[in-house]
Amino acid sequence: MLGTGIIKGLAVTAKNFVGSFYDPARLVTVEYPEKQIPIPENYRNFPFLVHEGDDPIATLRCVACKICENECPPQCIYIVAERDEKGKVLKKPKIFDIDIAVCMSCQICVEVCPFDAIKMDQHFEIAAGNRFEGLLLHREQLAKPNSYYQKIHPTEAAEVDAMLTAMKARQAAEKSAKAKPAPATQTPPPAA
Amino acid sequence: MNAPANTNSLLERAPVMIRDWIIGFFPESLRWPVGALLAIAAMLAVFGLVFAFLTLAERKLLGRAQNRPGPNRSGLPFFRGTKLFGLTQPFADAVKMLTKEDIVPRAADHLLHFLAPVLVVAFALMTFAVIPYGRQLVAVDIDAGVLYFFAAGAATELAIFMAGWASHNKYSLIGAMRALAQLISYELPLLLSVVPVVMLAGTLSPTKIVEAQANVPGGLIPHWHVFTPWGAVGFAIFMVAALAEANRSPFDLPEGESELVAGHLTEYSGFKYALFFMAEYFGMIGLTGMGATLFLGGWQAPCAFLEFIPSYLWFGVKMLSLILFMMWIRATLLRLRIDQLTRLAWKFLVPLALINLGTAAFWSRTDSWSGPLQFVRWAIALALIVVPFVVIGRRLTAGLAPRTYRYAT
Amino acid sequence: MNTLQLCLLISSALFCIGLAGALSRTNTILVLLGIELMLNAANLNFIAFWRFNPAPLPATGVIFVIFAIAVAAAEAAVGLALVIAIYRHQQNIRLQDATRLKG
Amino acid sequence: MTAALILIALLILGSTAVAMSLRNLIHSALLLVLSWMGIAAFYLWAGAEFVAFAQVLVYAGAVSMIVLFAVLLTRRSRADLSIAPASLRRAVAGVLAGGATAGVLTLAVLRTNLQIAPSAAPTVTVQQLGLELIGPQVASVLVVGVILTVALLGAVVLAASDRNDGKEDAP
Amino acid sequence: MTDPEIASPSAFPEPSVLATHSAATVRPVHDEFHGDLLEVSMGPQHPSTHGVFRMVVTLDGEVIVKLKPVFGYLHRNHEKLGENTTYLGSMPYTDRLDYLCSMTNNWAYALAVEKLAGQPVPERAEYVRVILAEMTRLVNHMCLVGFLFNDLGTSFTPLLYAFREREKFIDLFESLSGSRMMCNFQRFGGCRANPSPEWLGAVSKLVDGFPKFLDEYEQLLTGNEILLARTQGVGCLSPELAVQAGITGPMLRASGVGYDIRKADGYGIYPRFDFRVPIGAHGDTYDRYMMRILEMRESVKILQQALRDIPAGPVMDPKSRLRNFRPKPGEAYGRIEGPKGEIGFYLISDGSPNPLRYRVRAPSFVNLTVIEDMCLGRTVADSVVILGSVDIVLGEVDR
Repeated sequence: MLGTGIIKGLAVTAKNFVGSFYDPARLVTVEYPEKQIPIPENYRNFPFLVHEGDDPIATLRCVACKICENECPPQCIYIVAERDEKGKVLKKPKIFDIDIAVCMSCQICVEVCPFDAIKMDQHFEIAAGNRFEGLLLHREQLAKPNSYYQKIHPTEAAEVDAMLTAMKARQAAEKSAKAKPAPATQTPPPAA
Repeated sequence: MNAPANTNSLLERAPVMIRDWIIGFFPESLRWPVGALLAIAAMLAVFGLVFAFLTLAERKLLGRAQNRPGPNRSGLPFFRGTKLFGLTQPFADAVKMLTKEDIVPRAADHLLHFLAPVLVVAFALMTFAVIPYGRQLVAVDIDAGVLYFFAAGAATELAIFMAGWASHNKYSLIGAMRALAQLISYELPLLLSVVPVVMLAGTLSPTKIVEAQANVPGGLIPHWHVFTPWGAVGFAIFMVAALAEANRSPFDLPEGESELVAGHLTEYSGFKYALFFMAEYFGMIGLTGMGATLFLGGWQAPCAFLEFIPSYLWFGVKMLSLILFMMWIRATLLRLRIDQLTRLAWKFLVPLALINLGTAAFWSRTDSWSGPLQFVRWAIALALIVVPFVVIGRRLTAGLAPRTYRYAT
Repeated sequence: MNTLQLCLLISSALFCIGLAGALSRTNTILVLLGIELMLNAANLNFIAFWRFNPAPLPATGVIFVIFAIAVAAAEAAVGLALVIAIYRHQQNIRLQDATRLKG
Repeated sequence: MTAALILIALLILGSTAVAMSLRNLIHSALLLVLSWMGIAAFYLWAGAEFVAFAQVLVYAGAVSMIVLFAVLLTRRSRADLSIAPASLRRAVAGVLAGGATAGVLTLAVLRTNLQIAPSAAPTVTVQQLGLELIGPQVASVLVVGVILTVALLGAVVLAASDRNDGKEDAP
Repeated sequence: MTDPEIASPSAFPEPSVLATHSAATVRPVHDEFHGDLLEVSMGPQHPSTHGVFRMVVTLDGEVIVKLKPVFGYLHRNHEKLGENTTYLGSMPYTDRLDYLCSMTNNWAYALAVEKLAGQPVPERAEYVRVILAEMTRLVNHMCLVGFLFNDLGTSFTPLLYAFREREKFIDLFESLSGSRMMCNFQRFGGCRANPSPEWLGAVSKLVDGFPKFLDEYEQLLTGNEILLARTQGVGCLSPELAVQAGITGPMLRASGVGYDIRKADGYGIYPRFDFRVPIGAHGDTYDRYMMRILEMRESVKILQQALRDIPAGPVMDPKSRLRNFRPKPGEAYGRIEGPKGEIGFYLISDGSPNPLRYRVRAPSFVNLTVIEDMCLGRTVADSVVILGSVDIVLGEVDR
């Protein structure tokens, strides 16, 4: 009969209206700045650089190999390696800029990095007043300690740390096994 | 009217007493205009506030029906962090609307573009004059009040047309054309649904119609028109037509957002837009107020022992519940198409209203039937309602049905 | 000059404006509106005479006007339908172009 | 009392005269609505409130809508709406005819000795009207009903768009 | 069944209005504000063109006599970008084609590259892909149905109910892939992350509760008389035209052609699952709406089977490589049944790290081509609804 469909629909909205007062499954919204939905561990938004020690710039894991710069699809990474006085390339970045206005959070830089030096951050309240300088992050802003990484991605960080310590132990073992003859040749770490 | 003793309680008389007190300060010759101005001022203040909080109520209700809290963040100026459940939202909206830039398209008809929002509010406000809000609260008690109401209501569409035409925008123009078609279609069922009430009450005066619905001493069911078979149908038709007259969902075609951007409102911004918005709510208030007056007993309390509550509160409760029902409908239903809208009016509501006229005639002729004949009376009246509803409804929805589907496996 | 005469003058003025409009304009819609105005002027007379009748009859004038309004509404509806028919036929609504009864 | 009448008269005559001389059809139509409202005000002034509301309902509510619809449906471009009199001769002739009629009518009105009643308007309630319509005037009510129905049907038949018709007539 | 079965043409009455509005009777358009025909440019800024799409409609009253779709406002050079980045670098860009269903886009692209490179995929990864694809189908269809109702004039209520449920799926995408919509999850030879048992359990719980939500959702409006009046018989698409125009997906099936790539190609591990493909009989908007609803119910079945049968193991082929990925010269076309239709990627490799030719067959774009045929003779209000029922995402149309 005409009207039954309409009445059924009205019943559903009434049910939802009442339900939104007591049923958390129905009232799912959260008032954002006061409350926040917990961020899942895998959440990613923009990359940051992991450093090991107290001095953020000196202890960066990054060796300025430029793999991420090459692989980055939107090409938002810009790296210049440090050089010593003689012009020899050092294994650390002098400039490491990420334009997060361009970055599309694809995580490819993280996946291709052989040194586990770049990881995805979870800090998303990064609105800036200036879209050029404000969103162009330099290595000072990008550098974050390993403890921070362990905090935001605990599972992943544990795996990475285990792998890195294993690798270091292996390197040390190889070094001692090879004995003194030649100064230790840098063994390239295995690809991730 | 059989007035029980407690009808003249202090609260009941309060508005009139305040008016008389203020008028008392003026010389005799000025009392009439001052009284009229007071009535106008009171109405503007009360309905202005009602409008403000209805917008909030609508947003809250829609929000809750859509599983979200609705506006709840606006607090007080200078008190950061106060929230007050968003109760100050209407005032924040008002400030926003007043300070927004008023944009008039260069090609627009400037005079009409300006006049349209003014007129639409004016006509909507004019309808308030004849609605009896309480036992003694009616601004103008005229003999042909119901007719006046519909005359003033009909004129609002003219203003909507002006808005659509003056904007020099194709969406606006289509919206205006739709508004006209909608008005012409729905004026008829609206009036026809009222005719039985006028017929049986024997008057066009809203106050007298309310008095005709006064409680019968000892009666259990309120003696309202809606509790008679013809009254129920008339009320249903009235509400559907009122939705169309007020341009509310599912009949919001003139401003049909998904098709016409905003219809006749497309080129309006700032305060002019706010005036249109206000007129829409005033239209709702007026139509539901008239609906309550005609069918729900106006300011009458449902039973005698509840009459200690002032009559204007009863009226407010009835009107608000009708408005909330309109909002509930808006939260649920989707929009009709223009041809379906007119078809619904001409092929469904008008025939039903005409048949309802016959039902009302039958009901009034058989007023003396009692005892077992009372059941016969109800049975015949219900048959007169249900059979046409089913038959015409089936014709209206011919060919429309949920379908079953086959599967390729 | 008494009030009744004033009313009659108003109505005759309205009638003549309507007449002048109907005669001078070529737009069919305006011509129709002029005729509507003349009808309205007649209604004004009815009400004026009813109002100032020395021996008032209860409702004659009013009833006459009600009928006149009903007929005027019918006239407007048919007239404007004719306008649309003319437009459909000759793609404009100039009165002097509507010279043929058929075709 | 008379002052109110003069105001109403100014409203009616002014809006009508301007409406009839305007070039923009939409403005004309809207001004005529104003004039009709003025006529309703006149009815109110004369104490015939039922007629006044009926006037507003029928003219401002219905006739104006039909007029506006007709205007919108019968134009090709926005420029079509500015309509000038066909020729100066025609305009002058029309105004002359109107003026002459006005003169004759004015003379007639002023020369006639019209008796008027005391100032109070005759009271007529809606109920009286209804009884009158159903009683003595029932035949006329029926006739008007038939006229309205026929007019409605006629209007529908006239205005109903026949698509095939359009195809045959297409040049 | 692998062959498209075409229903008898007699079941599809030609809309009579369409006949009367054939080109012969269309009157000429005079000027910008002509009396007879009104030309309205709906879009690119319009509430219901689903993005920056524009329809130039010519109206006779409210009836459409001509409709010209105009698009390209969101063109981002996707295909040329694909030819200038590495194979892997294109993967995040495919997220942004149809931004509601990045998982299926990823899969289609990964499938094409895997075909090109002969890369095998582990069993568990196939299951994960099916689970994610069907979840994406649910997400997409919920969005579509919600937006369709909005186009029909509801005040956001059905849309927000749909979004409430969709949000739960998107949260799961986020906890697996790190992003709610731009998942960038598939890799050549598997998936990026191995879903934990807890994650699979959460999916399972959500999927089991989904039919209940669908029931309530259908109760809200499916039987509504206004919906029936607004959608039944509106925007009919005949199966002949649908096949000729290359329409795919639910839109094609609504027209009565039972063609589904999951059945026709049997890509991935779809042949292992027991599911049915619903077929419409009228090809109108209501059928297109119901196709989505019924497909959601079938997707739930697939999901339940996949979640029951998923084996343990790695999700990435150990021999696959991320860097220096150079497939041998050749060409490949990978296609899957996306929620909107056949989403396909055509690649030509010349042995370099970048594809020589990269081409997307976007279902939204192809399905949009018949919009004028469906809208002619209908009203403006219908055109909006028909457009909504086609289910387009402008990111994919304009690429």
